[in-house]
Amino acid sequence: MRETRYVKAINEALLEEMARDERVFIVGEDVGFGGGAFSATRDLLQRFGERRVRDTPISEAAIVGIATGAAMRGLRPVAEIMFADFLTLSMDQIVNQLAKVRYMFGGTYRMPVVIRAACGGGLNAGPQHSQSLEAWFAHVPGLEVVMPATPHDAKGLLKSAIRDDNPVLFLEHKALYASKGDVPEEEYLVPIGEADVKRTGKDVTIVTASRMVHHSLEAAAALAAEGIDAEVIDLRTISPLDKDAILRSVQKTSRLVVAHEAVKAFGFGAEIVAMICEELPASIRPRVARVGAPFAPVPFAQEKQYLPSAADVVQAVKRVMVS
Amino acid sequence: MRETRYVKAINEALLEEMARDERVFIVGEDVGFGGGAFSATRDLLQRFGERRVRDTPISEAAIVGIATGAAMRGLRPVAEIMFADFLTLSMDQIVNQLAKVRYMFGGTYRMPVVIRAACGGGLNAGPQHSQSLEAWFAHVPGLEVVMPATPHDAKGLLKSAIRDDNPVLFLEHKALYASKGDVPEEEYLVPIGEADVKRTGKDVTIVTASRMVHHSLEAAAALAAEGIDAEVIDLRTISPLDKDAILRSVQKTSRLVVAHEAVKAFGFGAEIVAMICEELPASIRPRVARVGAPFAPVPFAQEKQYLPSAADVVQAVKRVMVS
Amino acid sequence: MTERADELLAILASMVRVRRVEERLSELFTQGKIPGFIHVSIGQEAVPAGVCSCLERDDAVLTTHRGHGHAVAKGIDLKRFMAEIFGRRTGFCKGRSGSMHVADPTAGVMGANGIVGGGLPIALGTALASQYRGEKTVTVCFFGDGASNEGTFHESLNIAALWSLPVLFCCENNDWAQFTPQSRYMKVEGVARRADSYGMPGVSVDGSDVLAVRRAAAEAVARARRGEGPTLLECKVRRWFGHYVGDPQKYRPADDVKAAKALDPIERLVSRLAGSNALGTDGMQAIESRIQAEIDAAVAFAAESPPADPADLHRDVYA
Amino acid sequence: MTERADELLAILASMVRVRRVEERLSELFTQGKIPGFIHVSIGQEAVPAGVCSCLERDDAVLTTHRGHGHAVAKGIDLKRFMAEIFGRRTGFCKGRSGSMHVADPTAGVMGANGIVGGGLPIALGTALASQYRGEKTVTVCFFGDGASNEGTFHESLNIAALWSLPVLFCCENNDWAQFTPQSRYMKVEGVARRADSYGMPGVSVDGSDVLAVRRAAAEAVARARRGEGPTLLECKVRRWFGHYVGDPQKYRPADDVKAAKALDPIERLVSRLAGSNALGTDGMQAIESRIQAEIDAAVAFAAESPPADPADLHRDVYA
Ligand SMILES: Cc1ncc(C[n+]2csc(CCOP(=O)(O)OP(=O)(O)O)c2C)c(N)n1
Ligand SMILES: Cc1ncc(C[n+]2csc(CCOP(=O)(O)OP(=O)(O)O)c2C)c(N)n1
Ligand SMILES: [Mg+2]
Ligand SMILES: [Mg+2]
Repeated sequence: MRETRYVKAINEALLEEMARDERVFIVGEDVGFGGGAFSATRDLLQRFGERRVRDTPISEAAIVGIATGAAMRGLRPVAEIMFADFLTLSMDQIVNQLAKVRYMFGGTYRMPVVIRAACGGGLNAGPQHSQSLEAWFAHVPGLEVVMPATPHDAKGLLKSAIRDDNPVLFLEHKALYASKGDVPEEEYLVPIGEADVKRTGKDVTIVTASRMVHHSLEAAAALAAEGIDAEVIDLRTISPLDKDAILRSVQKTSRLVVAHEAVKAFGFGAEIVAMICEELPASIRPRVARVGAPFAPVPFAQEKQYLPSAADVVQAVKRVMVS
Repeated sequence: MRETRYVKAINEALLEEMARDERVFIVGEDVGFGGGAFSATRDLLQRFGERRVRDTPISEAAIVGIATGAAMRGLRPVAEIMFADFLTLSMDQIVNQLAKVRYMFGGTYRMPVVIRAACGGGLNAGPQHSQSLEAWFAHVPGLEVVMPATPHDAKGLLKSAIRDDNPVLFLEHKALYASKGDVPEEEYLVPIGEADVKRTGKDVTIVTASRMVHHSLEAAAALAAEGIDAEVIDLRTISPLDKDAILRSVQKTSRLVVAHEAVKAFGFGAEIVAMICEELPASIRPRVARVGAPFAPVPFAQEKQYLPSAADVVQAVKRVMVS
Repeated sequence: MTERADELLAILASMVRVRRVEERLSELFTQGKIPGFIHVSIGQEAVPAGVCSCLERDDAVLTTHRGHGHAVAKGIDLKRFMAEIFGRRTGFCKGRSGSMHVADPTAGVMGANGIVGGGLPIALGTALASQYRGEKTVTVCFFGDGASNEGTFHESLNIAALWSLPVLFCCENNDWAQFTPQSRYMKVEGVARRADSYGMPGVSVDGSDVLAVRRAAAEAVARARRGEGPTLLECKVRRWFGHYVGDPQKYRPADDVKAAKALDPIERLVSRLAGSNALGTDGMQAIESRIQAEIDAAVAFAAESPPADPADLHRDVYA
Repeated sequence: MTERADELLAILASMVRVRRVEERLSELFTQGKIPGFIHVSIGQEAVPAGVCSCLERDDAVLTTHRGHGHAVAKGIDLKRFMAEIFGRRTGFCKGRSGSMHVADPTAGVMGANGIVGGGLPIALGTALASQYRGEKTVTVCFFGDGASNEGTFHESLNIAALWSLPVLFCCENNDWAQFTPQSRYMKVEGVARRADSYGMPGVSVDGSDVLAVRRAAAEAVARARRGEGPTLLECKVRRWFGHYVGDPQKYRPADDVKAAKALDPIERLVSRLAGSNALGTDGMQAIESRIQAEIDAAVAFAAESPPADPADLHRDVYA
């Protein structure tokens, strides 16, 4: 184990998978010569050359199209869309093309495409550079959606995503790039679709992902001081959802808080609440609460007050603890 | 009252509002010379001329940009994106620009923009011409999302949308264009944000919208024969949600089924279930079920089996009736 | 470049095959045997026939909503092609997709597209794969004049030129986009001149002269195989019928239709061959009856195939 | 077109104002007084100053992430401009948006944009509004060379030409897009030649010669006001500093920076004026001190303004 930054863990995953499989290549804006806007692709051009690390013009639709076509012909592209907000410029290529190719064309194609993008707030980047849009993509059959919270998970999940034969939207939280955590020296994978219990507890289940995992753990620590024992489940993958992990925990605690950074309304928290309502036996009727951003764009200077915090999680837990 | 087709009701709303307000104009593909892909804009070019009915090249991003900029300078554009599936090509302009202009630029602008698009399946149009994507847009602060089910509501809501000072995504169901219903001779408006109880009942609440309203009413009729008295709430507007109407009904019936044509996972049904779980008093723990499409693209030949039906609604109601 | 007699006959047969397939599809659609909607390219056959006559089986073709001709000329199996359009489980897409999404990767028919301009960025990827592996295969991306106004056209041609990708961008300029005449969506005459924005050669040919199409395509394909990069080839064609089968074309002046039908690429090649004895005495007869039989067999296969399997609607969402 | 002395001084002052504002912003950012990140256009001042010298207050300007200069040259109120960048409630956007989204519609500064190419389609709409109402106002849309590779560039110029919209598309070609040199994202030399794809005049000028910019812009604006349609004006400029303030530019050769700084639009105009006595004896001094005072006042206003109001984060989502 060594302390490694989240962005470095991503860089290692890319480097290892490119070294391992000649079909893997990188395509995006500023990924080569510039080493990546957040330097996630640093030194890869020097290591693997122009053929496998490809700078593009500012053309987000084309970047995804390149990945889609290359996968249809047997390559394993890793595309970078610099900010998740810019995925809006690739939506047709992602949703109508990439996600549907296998289904639409009779199941003959395998589509091992990874699209990496930096999501979330925390850097005062303003309304067009701070969004969390994962719920959109989880609503699209054919896509997998991954949101790692730690360097360990970022590396292990990205390696799995690159080896996966389906399109994976890999959302990296820009406020976590500089965060540090233990990463094994030896090679490892983290499976897509498996949630991780980041803290075990018996009183309440907090289901979360990405940066909110850290706020949730902070909240759990504060709650422990008050004698409330919270379990924190890091989904890691938003689609496919690890329903069993959620159901198991909620059956134990019969209290659920879902916390995400995205706007609360129509966010992934809604799906999790609805899912447990449908799938739990009638006998269990858990108290539930959601934590998410207010119904407004991400503001520049008021970002701190806007973004969901540990305090918001604590409050939500207290709401579900009463009675 | 007279029997009028859904598409004709839309055409009348456009004609009346253009006659009423000189700032209203239409922009989109095939809207003028061709009279509209679904003939919703028929004869408007002849009536109002090239200045106010503007055919564009096939450029969906530009169509929305035109509407946005024109609204920033005081006009009231009605843009048409032929199929809702093609909104994917306008996502940046809708989500990062149009929806955020007022907020981002200090609240000085009013943005009276309507974007009309044909959504849904039923015409065997295949995976790229049949999607229901309303949940995406309901997750975007700054947008209103409207989905009329009847000619009456289509006309009244479209007129309200054109007079509204906010961006409205107006989703017309393509399988309803030919449907008929009563439309008053005299002018009327249907307010945005108000659900409509299309059938009153005491045993179970069915919350739905667009084409599923008709399937739900059919289901309610079948259930009545079995002595189950279902209330059918037509949301009409997905964002902002008419929470009171939903809560009022569920408090009465304590059973909820949400039915939509979109893929069930991460659809608007999830938000409604989560909302009532959070907002109902702890004493009321309704049984809930969702009806939505399976987690797959909309298939061509298997469309009938894919699309949620009255039978699916009946089954869901029976699930929540037990115990 | 001069074609041998057998080549000329193959090209003629290819055009006739496309024509008869789409005539039959129109008939079947009108009879209600085909669900959804279909778009035919009757009158534009010289483009698929001419271009595909320069391609190998493992070259890639991306096509559009008006893509039957490209698939057929590229050599797709007519039976499973027809079955897909009928929505049968024996179709290439298991009946899940229909006319706008026919694909057979084994024949290099990568996939038709219902999104105008949607195939252009994907063509960059299939072409990049050839370059990446040092293969000589090329990609042909067919699209319409209307599609040349989508943002994807610009992004794709720019990158193809920048990376010298082995792509032929083949624009079928038929003067119409759905119900709208070209003068209402483009100020410039033609699409070929747009190539200059990217430092790419742009060529415009008479798209109802199949040999002109073939020669221009052959040169572009050769350039691409030599690693010298993409070409934008504009073929000026005319749409004989409506946007979709059943389109009453109220918006279209009758003489525009008349002018379109005056240009018949098949007749043009036939009269050209008349001089030589390439066609022989009953050459055309032979071609027609052979193709008639192929199509009859394909329609019979489709009609007798079981309907799409409901279970298939849940399959292949993920690998 | 020859400028009167007062016009020349105004243009010089405009460039100096842009320069000093951005120097101060860089300083303040480095001191940690400004949240988020900012992009400065130092070295490119001739473009905002030259172009905006041809505009009236009610003309519309759409700008970019590198947009301070355009806003300042168009006549935005410096105090509320500075307050927005500081994230104060007195800012034009109530502190909700920051450097990349400054807007003051009353000064015709319609809004800066954080999406590369995002302003181009919007410019069609503001220009259409002028045409629709028969007003003589024009729209100027500023964007970079990198943005000219986005699909929106293509869709927007095509429609502007087709509809003869009163727009000036002003491309600041500074040879870089973020960390990447132009040779890696465009095969063609320059952006102006792309105008031909749309049947639009394309003009390229030395963007560090403010009078050359002004004259080209004046002509384009006059055309637009006469209803003769849009122009693509490319201004070749150089980026003196990094992509954002604090960018170490490891990727950039030192001599490229040196070459950039050798071209100083302000010095060029000053030496040009030296001959005439337009500047008078202490003319430059006077300009500098007046601007110094304006900026000091703006910074003081911003610094003394209360922080953004948390309640404002919930306001103005809807009208
Ligand atoms: C992105 C998108 N916009 C609009 C449509 C609707 N549509 C289908 S075909 C068509 C016209 C296409 O014109 P062109 O590219 O010239 O091809 P043609 O039909 O003439 O062969 C339109 C507007 C679509 N399918 N996709
Ligand atoms: C759609 C989009 N893609 C990428 C970015 C990230 N980005 C910000 S500025 C920039 C470079 C823009 O280059 P250019 O248009 O030449 O403007 P310049 O910065 O040189 O003034 C990039 C890639 C963005 N903001 N928006
Ligand atoms: Mg056409
Ligand atoms: Mg630049």
